[in-house]
Amino acid sequence: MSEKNTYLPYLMTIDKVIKEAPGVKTYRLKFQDESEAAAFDFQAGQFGEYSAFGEGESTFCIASSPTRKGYIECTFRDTGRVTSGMASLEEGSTMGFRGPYGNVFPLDEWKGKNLVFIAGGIALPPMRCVIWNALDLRENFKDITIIYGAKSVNDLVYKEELKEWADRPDVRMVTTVDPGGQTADWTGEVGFVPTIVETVAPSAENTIAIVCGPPIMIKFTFPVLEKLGFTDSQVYTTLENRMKCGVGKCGRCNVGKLYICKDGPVFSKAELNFIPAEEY
Amino acid sequence: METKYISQGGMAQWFESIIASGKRVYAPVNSRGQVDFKLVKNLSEVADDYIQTTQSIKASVYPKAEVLFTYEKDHGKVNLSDFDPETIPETVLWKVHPCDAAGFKPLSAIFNWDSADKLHNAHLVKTSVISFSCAKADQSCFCTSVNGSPGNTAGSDIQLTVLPDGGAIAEILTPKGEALVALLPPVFEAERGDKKEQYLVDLPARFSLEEVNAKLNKAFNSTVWKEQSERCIGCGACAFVCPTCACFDIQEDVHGSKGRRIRCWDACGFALFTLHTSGHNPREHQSQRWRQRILHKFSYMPDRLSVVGCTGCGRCSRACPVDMNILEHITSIAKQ
Amino acid sequence: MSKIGVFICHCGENISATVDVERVAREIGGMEGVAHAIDYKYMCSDPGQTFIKEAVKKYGLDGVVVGACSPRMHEPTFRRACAEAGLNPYLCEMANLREHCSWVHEKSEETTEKAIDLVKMLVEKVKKDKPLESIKVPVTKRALVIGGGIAGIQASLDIANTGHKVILIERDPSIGGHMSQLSETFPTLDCSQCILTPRMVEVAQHPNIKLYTYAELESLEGFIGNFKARIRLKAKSVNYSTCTGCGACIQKCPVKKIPSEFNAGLGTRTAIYVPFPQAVPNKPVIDRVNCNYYKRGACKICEKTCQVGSIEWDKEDEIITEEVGAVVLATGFDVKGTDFFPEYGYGKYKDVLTGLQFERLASASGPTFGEIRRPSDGTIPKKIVFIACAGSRDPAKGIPYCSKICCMYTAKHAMLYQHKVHGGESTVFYMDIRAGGKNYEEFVRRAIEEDTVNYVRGRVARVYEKDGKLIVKGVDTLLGGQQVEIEADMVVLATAGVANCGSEQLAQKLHVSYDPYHFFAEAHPKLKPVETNTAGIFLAGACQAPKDIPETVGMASGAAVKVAALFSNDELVREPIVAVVNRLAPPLYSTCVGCFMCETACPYNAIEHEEIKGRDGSLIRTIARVNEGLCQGCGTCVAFCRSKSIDIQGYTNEQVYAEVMSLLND
Amino acid sequence: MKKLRDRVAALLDEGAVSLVIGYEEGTKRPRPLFCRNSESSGKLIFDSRCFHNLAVYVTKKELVGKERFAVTAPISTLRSILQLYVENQLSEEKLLVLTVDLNGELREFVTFEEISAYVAQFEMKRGEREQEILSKIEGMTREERWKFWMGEMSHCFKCYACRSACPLCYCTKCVVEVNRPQWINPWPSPISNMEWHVNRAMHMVGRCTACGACGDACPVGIPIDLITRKMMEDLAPEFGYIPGQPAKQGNALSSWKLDDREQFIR
Amino acid sequence: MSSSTEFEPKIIAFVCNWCTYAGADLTGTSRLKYATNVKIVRFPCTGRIDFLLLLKSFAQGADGVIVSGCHPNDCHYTSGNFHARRRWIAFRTVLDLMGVDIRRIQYSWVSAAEGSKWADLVNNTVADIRALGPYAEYQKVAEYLEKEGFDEEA
Repeated sequence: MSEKNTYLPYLMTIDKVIKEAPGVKTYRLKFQDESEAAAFDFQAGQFGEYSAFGEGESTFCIASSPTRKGYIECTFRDTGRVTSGMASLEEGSTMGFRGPYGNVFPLDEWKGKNLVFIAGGIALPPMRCVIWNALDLRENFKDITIIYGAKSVNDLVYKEELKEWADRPDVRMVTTVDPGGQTADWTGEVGFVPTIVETVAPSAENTIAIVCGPPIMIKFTFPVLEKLGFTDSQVYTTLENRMKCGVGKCGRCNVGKLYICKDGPVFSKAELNFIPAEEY
Repeated sequence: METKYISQGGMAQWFESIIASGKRVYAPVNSRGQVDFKLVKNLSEVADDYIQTTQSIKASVYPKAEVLFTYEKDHGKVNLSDFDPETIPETVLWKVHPCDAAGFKPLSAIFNWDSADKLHNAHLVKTSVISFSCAKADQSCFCTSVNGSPGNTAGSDIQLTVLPDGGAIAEILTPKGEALVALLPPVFEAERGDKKEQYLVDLPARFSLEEVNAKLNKAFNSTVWKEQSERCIGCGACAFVCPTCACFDIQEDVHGSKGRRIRCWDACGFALFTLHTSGHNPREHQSQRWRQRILHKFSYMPDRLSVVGCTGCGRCSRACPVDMNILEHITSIAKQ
Repeated sequence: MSKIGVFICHCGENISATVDVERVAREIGGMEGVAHAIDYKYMCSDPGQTFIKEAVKKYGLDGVVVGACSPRMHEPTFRRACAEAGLNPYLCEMANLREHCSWVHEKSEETTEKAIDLVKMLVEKVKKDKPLESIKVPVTKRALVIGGGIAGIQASLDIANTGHKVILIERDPSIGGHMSQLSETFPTLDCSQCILTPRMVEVAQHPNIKLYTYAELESLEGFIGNFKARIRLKAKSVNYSTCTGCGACIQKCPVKKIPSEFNAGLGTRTAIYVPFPQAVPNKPVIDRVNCNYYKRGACKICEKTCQVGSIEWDKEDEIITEEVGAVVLATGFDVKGTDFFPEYGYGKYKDVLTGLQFERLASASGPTFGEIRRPSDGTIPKKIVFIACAGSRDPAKGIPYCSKICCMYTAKHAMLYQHKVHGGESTVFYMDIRAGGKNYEEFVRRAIEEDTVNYVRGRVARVYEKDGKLIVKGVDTLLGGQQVEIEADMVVLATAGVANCGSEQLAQKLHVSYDPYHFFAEAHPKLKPVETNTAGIFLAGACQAPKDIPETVGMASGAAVKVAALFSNDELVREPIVAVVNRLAPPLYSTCVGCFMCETACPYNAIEHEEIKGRDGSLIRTIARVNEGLCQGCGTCVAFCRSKSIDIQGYTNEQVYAEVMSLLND
Repeated sequence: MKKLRDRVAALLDEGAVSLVIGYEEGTKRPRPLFCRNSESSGKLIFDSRCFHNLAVYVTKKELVGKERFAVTAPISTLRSILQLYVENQLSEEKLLVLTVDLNGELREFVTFEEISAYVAQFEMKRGEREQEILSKIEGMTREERWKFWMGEMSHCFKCYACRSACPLCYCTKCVVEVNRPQWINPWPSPISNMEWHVNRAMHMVGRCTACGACGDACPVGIPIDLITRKMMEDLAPEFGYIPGQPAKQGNALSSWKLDDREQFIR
Repeated sequence: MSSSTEFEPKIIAFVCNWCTYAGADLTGTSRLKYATNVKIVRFPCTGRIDFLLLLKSFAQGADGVIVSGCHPNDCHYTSGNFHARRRWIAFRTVLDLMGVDIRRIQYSWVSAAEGSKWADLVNNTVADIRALGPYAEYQKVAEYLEKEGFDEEA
């Protein structure tokens, strides 16, 4: 029996703070212990439990790519006790991290395929990890399309990276904001994500679609993809449920028999068909 | 495994020697009109005439609140101190019912699913269970329906079956049991050929687990959950008295720069248990939460952990303020 | 909040003499979240403030704590400095190191440690501070003045003269109030109507004043700057736009024996009437209770008399709505009648009068044209007794307070009597003579010394009639309680001034509070005498407590200035220290469960009901909402809310909790 | 009983109500029953053993739905219903209240006033159990009370059965679930347990109708109902209200008197 | 327990901004001296003071508490102190029932003009709490966490 205490976090130093949008920040975290850093590994799609000491833990996916070694990043919105405690930290402060937990995007299986990333609002972070992962291994994939939308221009996260992706010749980048959310100098699309997906109309041929966003966006995007010819096994998403432990014990995150923390958070649409939608 | 006979007097001497060994001994004590496990020093403190303690022995291996680790903040740095298993004292649980002892298995299955739970396991190692088989039962008892029995030895280190002469059949089941016997070997006499079954309460099974499991596999969208849960008021009494319920919360206890992270009991029946920060709640209604409770114990756990999450102790039915009788409800599902 | 700047002030030596300020700055500098901590001789000085401003910019501070004097002293100073440096002013807090520490303790280790604790406490508070914006409320620059007595007249004129519109409503057919009933005024003895009438006319003619007589407030909704007043215009039965005020109808009206209100019952009037000759407007109304037509369905003599056809029999009460930004309450007072005094004959004796009735007798426009004559037989009284404190200062009568004006008007009455009735004998029974006021004491002395009014200190136990005389039995306490008995021809009671009838109902309509005697309550007995605790509603005159004319006029002008000040801005800017009911995304909306117990606890009626409706318009829930215009920020609701759904900005639960915890941890 | 069952059956058949909350025989004693059709009305019972305060269900929207419903209410339930009216949690159009009076007659109430008038006939008295424990507590010194309650509080494991059983604990987010700040630690410990119960008692001032549901629900047998009952007994005369017969607006803590006691204030 | 002469109680004062806070300011302006044990937390009104804060103070190690505001009828907000007074009556009742030592909560009215009353109040309260000693009875229980799982015998 291992002597490791599952609940004991790694100590991390906040190495970099990026203000993404009102109330949204990205922290780059580095391990304080070299040996822990060396032993640490994760894959795209996984999540962890982040500690703000004095406030508690909160669950976020790892927003950085596993191809970028030596640090992890998380993006969060200041909404509750823990995230507000996190938000008040500065570069150099200590945080805790437990993980990585959960399953992964099967990037290996996707080799040689086209990838379409569809994300909305604050759900870009889980996507960002796999996008960078795919871009860093660009030769493994064919066409890469990114469709990202937010309520307003102000709410778009990773603004620098959105620009970077848009500037890449090997990426088709589409950004959109909800009607009314545009500014005078906005050059992207205006419209809800599902509508834009329909307009962009990525081919389903040899393609994997990865969809992350608020439930309402997912609900309307799935039929669009179906119409475009995507089968259920070509569509992936990540689910979020409230979690405390992250390791299948605390009893919160299960959807039917499946535990999002262990069987997820990545699910193909085909897998979703077997779990009750009302529980996520 | 070895079976011995211990006389009434021998039992008393042995009990004294366990106390003298310095181990903490918890046993059912009758106080304030309730029988519950308490730290005892004398056999005379131990309750006699009762069916079941209000609470299970779960807390011995899964405390209501336990420090996972402590930390101290110091100018932006944080120093952690891990939980130390050595701080847990040797504990003997005396006069445990078989249905309680049987609860350790599902509990450990939950805690050690894939990753080992250091704290729970540390408690398990330090805890020895001396169970007493059941000569009595009440209408809430149904261990025989969930793979148990009044003489079930699962989870016990020693099981005693009390005989009419006040002595008992002693089944020494594990090395931990043997170590307890070793505290006073002479009182364990050769067995006298008493038939254990003869002294156990007769409790016919009320439903078949397989049948229930089969029904539940198709029952997620059934109306039964709404019907059964209408009177449920959403408290955590059932979960907290249950020997296998393991849902927990992780919380922070802060005093200035010092803090500790605490794991404490929680219950899937609470309305806000699964509430997202966004306000969305996947198990918004009591019926969904009742379904979770039943499916978790009788469907998900058997499927995923190969163990039933119920030992038939009947505590939840006794504790429920509005008579949510689990036996009645499960039986009705089985019969549907 | 975690780049906090801490600035410790020496306050010359006021703080540094007993507190080791350098140590405070040093230790606080080591606190988590503190980016910068310094001490300086005078933080409030220009260089001191510059330190703060520069640090805000240099370190990108997101919170500032100044350890200096009391925040009641310099909080605005430092908040302004922060604002100038680009930091939200509400992210600046002060630790009170002077009044609460250095000045009250000796120089010692403990004193410095306490100073450190106090600063720590505020650092923890600042960490939980949220940037706040001042609350801006639009202002409707039109005032409603309720009551057309001297208070209402003065307030209306003063407001109107600042260029703002005023709506003046008066319950009676004419403005003028009690002052128009008075004969002469103390201490100058100038004619009351002579000084009042021009003012009344000015009101009627002022372009900024809209006058509604015979009108009452029906309801008032809204809040400061934004009230909606519904006003009931009682049917006058006379069309004022055509009526010429010729008075012919009044001459012909057959119902002539109605006791005149204006003459305090001593004279009579007709059913169609103008209350007094100088009334404004000087046009009649029909008193429907007494009019033959309304009583029996026949008469209509006035209609026949009227040349211009102004009589409107079927006219009904009209309700109009006016939007106003402020309200001045000037509804005045009333006096107890003689019937309130069983010991003085229950009002049965015709020659026992109230002071107000005596005013009418003494008035040249009164029923006796200014001659003092007995109502019973018209004779001139040779002996007259004035009884001061009739009802006032008498807890047994439920009026423990002093009515304030009676001492003076009683002296005036006695003086007037002596002037008018040569050789007459006047006696005043009094408890104390309260003549505080410019030239007041001199006035009373004049009555006693020059006009030989007999002042007897003592109470009158009984007045009864015997052989056409009124026997007044009292004691003279200055003569050791000796019995005094006077056979008087007339007795005048200085009856207590009381709240006007209907004031309680009016207060409830306006949500202003009132005292146990139904006088309206001022917001603060010392510092806010003309404000009520409902923002935007002000008080003028005797509706707040009995008072004399100069005091009333002064208060009315004071209220007018408050209104003018309110109207001097297009928007009302208020400190954002108000309560807020939390709002969450659907499906939660709020943790408020809508029990509205807070509504019953709020002293300002600031809690409103907000209906949460679904897309289909169906009601989902009703929850509480705080009207920022009305909320004054006391926080009673916050402590009262069971689910902690209300919080108060500037003193949030998180802030005060953090403060308390910081004092106790480690 | 027959009258009640017939009336309920009729109400449901006519569609006058869509649900009747009542009692049926349970495994140990009567338990709540939800009649949604006339057939189930045959299970209805109503007698002195019917202890549960059914008012706890009338604020549960998912249960009672949008249509009119009825509840068979013993006196304790009636009192709670009155209080819920005062707190804007019920509307007279939606709720029909049935009870069986001392003469065995079926009574129906629609308005607050009707219930109020009926309830006024009943006195609120300590039962035997309450008398026994309270007089024991009243006889204790302060130190003994502290020891007694800390002993009791050490048994509390925060299952919140007390809260769930109380008809007046209808907040969707209870103060113990508020974590900014974390007023009361969510794990069971004697002090945080006491904080919870003191908090509950304070929230019940002027509201508690001493139905005893909280104490009855407590699985570990803490006499918590006596905290609020004792508060009610002590404070009602002082604050000038009649327990169980609320005024239509406000409560004891949302109002005050000029001459409230203040000898304790220095 | 240290002897009572050495014991320095920790006392927190919850005061309203308009009367007692200002009164304490006057104490300072008048240079009246008082004990350093009391630290003031400012509230807009006594009506704002949550009873839970008082309770939390004891759990976190306070030995005594002062709650002070405007005299009746002097409240800046008209009736906040009346609401507070009722709340305190109820709070004292439940605390006394629970066996909490209510002598450790000193309620007071101190107006903005009563600088010397504030000094006296602080000094008297400190003396009273010092005489009562540390609130160990409460603090001991407050430190207790359900470490062992089962209820220990009292």
